[in-house]
Amino acid sequence: MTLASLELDLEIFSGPFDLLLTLILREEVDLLELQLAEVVLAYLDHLEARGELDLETATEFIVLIAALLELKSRLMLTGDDEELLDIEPEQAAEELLARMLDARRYRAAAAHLGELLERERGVRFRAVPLPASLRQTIVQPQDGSQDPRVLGEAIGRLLRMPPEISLRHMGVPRVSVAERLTHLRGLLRRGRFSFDEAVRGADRMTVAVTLFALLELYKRGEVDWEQEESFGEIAVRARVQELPAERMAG
Amino acid sequence: MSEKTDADGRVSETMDADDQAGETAELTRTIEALLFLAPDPLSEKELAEATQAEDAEVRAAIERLAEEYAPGRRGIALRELAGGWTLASDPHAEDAARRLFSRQRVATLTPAQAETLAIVAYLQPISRPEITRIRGVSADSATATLLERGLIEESGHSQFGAVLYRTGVQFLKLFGLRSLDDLPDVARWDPTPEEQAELRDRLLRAGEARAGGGPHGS
Amino acid sequence: MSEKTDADGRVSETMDADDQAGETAELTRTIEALLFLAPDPLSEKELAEATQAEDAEVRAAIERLAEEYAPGRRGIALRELAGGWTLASDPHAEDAARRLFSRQRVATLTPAQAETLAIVAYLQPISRPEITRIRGVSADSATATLLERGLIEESGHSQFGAVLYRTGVQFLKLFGLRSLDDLPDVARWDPTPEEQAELRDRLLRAGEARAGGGPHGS
Repeated sequence: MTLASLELDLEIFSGPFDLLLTLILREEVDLLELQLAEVVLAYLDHLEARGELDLETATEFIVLIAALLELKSRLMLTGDDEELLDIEPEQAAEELLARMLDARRYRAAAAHLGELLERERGVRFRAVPLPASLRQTIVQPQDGSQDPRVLGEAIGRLLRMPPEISLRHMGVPRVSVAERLTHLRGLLRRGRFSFDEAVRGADRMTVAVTLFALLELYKRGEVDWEQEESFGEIAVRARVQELPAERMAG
Repeated sequence: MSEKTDADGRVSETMDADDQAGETAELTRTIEALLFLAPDPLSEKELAEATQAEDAEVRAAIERLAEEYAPGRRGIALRELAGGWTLASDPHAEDAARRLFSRQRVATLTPAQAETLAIVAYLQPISRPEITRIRGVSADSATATLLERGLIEESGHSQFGAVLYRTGVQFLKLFGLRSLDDLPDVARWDPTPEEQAELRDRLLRAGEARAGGGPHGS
Repeated sequence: MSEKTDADGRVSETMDADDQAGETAELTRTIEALLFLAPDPLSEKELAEATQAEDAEVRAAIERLAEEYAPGRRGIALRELAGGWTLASDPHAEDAARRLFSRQRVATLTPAQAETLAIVAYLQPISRPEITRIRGVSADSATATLLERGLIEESGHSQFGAVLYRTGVQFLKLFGLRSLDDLPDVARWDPTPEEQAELRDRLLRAGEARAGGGPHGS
């Protein structure tokens, strides 16, 4: 099966995954209203039901869901937050705090408006047109009194694009699990290597997919790894097939 | 109404009279509010139904209201008209009302109207849904006003059945143009003149990007 | 004002006082009529222009009107709203009004609409994408409903071309506000500095855990 035909039954959408993507890109489904966790759960259910993992599909899914998550978070952030993903935890915490306070402030203000409206309940205003004798007479302006430049200016204003959200770094998966498997097996021929070596200079996506490939090798019984301390180096070595598997915590 | 057993009975009588007066006052206020709000005269029957009072009570309340609104006392008059009762402004305020409301006003274009008119002028014929997509917000009331003033007019239907608009006879006159060819070149105000796509496509794209903040052309 | 020459002058003084009282009564009636006719609140300046009276005279007349319309006396109330004066029905007539007009005065706001309205009220002028960012979810349908109900209105464009929104007279009228200054400072709903510090700490710890928990222990 391909990822495209993954059937989804979500709160705001029901149908195949590729249709959902199309609708999101055509803005007919609002990404902000879509619970991405629901999509991930649907995919996990699907994996469960099939009992096997198609690596190509898995890679595609990870990339797409990551892209949707990033797009969604960008939609919710201000336009000049391009660098947000790379900011320090302190900055991120400040930023998040500011946003939480904002949201909380206006939720409270909304409750206050509700109270005001309740206080005014039953107050009606008169909405009766003026007697004919008093109605305002509107006079057409003189011929040629309007400047055509007003029209050109309006079009110029309407042509202006909002600041663009760059998606260049997303989209087509540049790295696949299969490719990373080959890479790891190549390194394994040396007997052992460290994970840091395997992902040196790689971007986040490649690191994630490489980890995924490593897990797959572990599942197939081809590798073992050890890590002396938390956040320390992960040493990967080929598993000696004859011996019983040694379980190592990651 | 409360019945109080009393030695001579006078107290309870007084109470009743007070209660009655209080109720009439209450009903009078309610009827005053209804007459204030209603655009047309209200019959005594309508008032009785709305207030769930007896016809006689309604009549008593209206009599009381008529005293409060006795001619010359207030700026609002109570009138019996078309089988019902209505409130109207007193004619003595006519001059002030005319100064306030009837000033002749030269119709100028609001920003929303100017924008809608510009879209029709440059892209005609164009449907209202397209205008809305370009503006990012509804153009219904602007379109209605422009139609009414003869600045735009209907021009057939699109293949999807939407009414199309083009500029109308008043348009060229108002802007002092001999023909549509005299419209100024948009390039002067174009923020990205290097773009090659058609004006319509570019406007639609920009409008959609502005409206939703959704994903757009990377 | 008529000047009467008199032996001791007292008569003409009395006449003047009477004249003055008569004039205030007259002006009060005129202003009452104008408030009755006007669809929206009228400022004291507008009233002074329409009646060709001095500001102080207008204020005196409004004070007199306020006495006549003292709460509980009538079915109509005099209200200071949206930078001016207006007449409104007394809420006690609401049940009868609902029976008569069978239409609710104003439907209540959904939480999304109330939140969107609060953001516009405090941050105006503000664009829809900005509202969406603050709420964290789309505000499109809430904005459309608020526009349709006249609670918010368009107010030009942002530098990126997005339509900006602000609240209008209708908002102040329906929420019983004299001006936007009647809204309390938003900071009043902020958590205490201690609570904020606590929140910041928790966020920071969560952020560090996430950054430190990467696949290769970076």
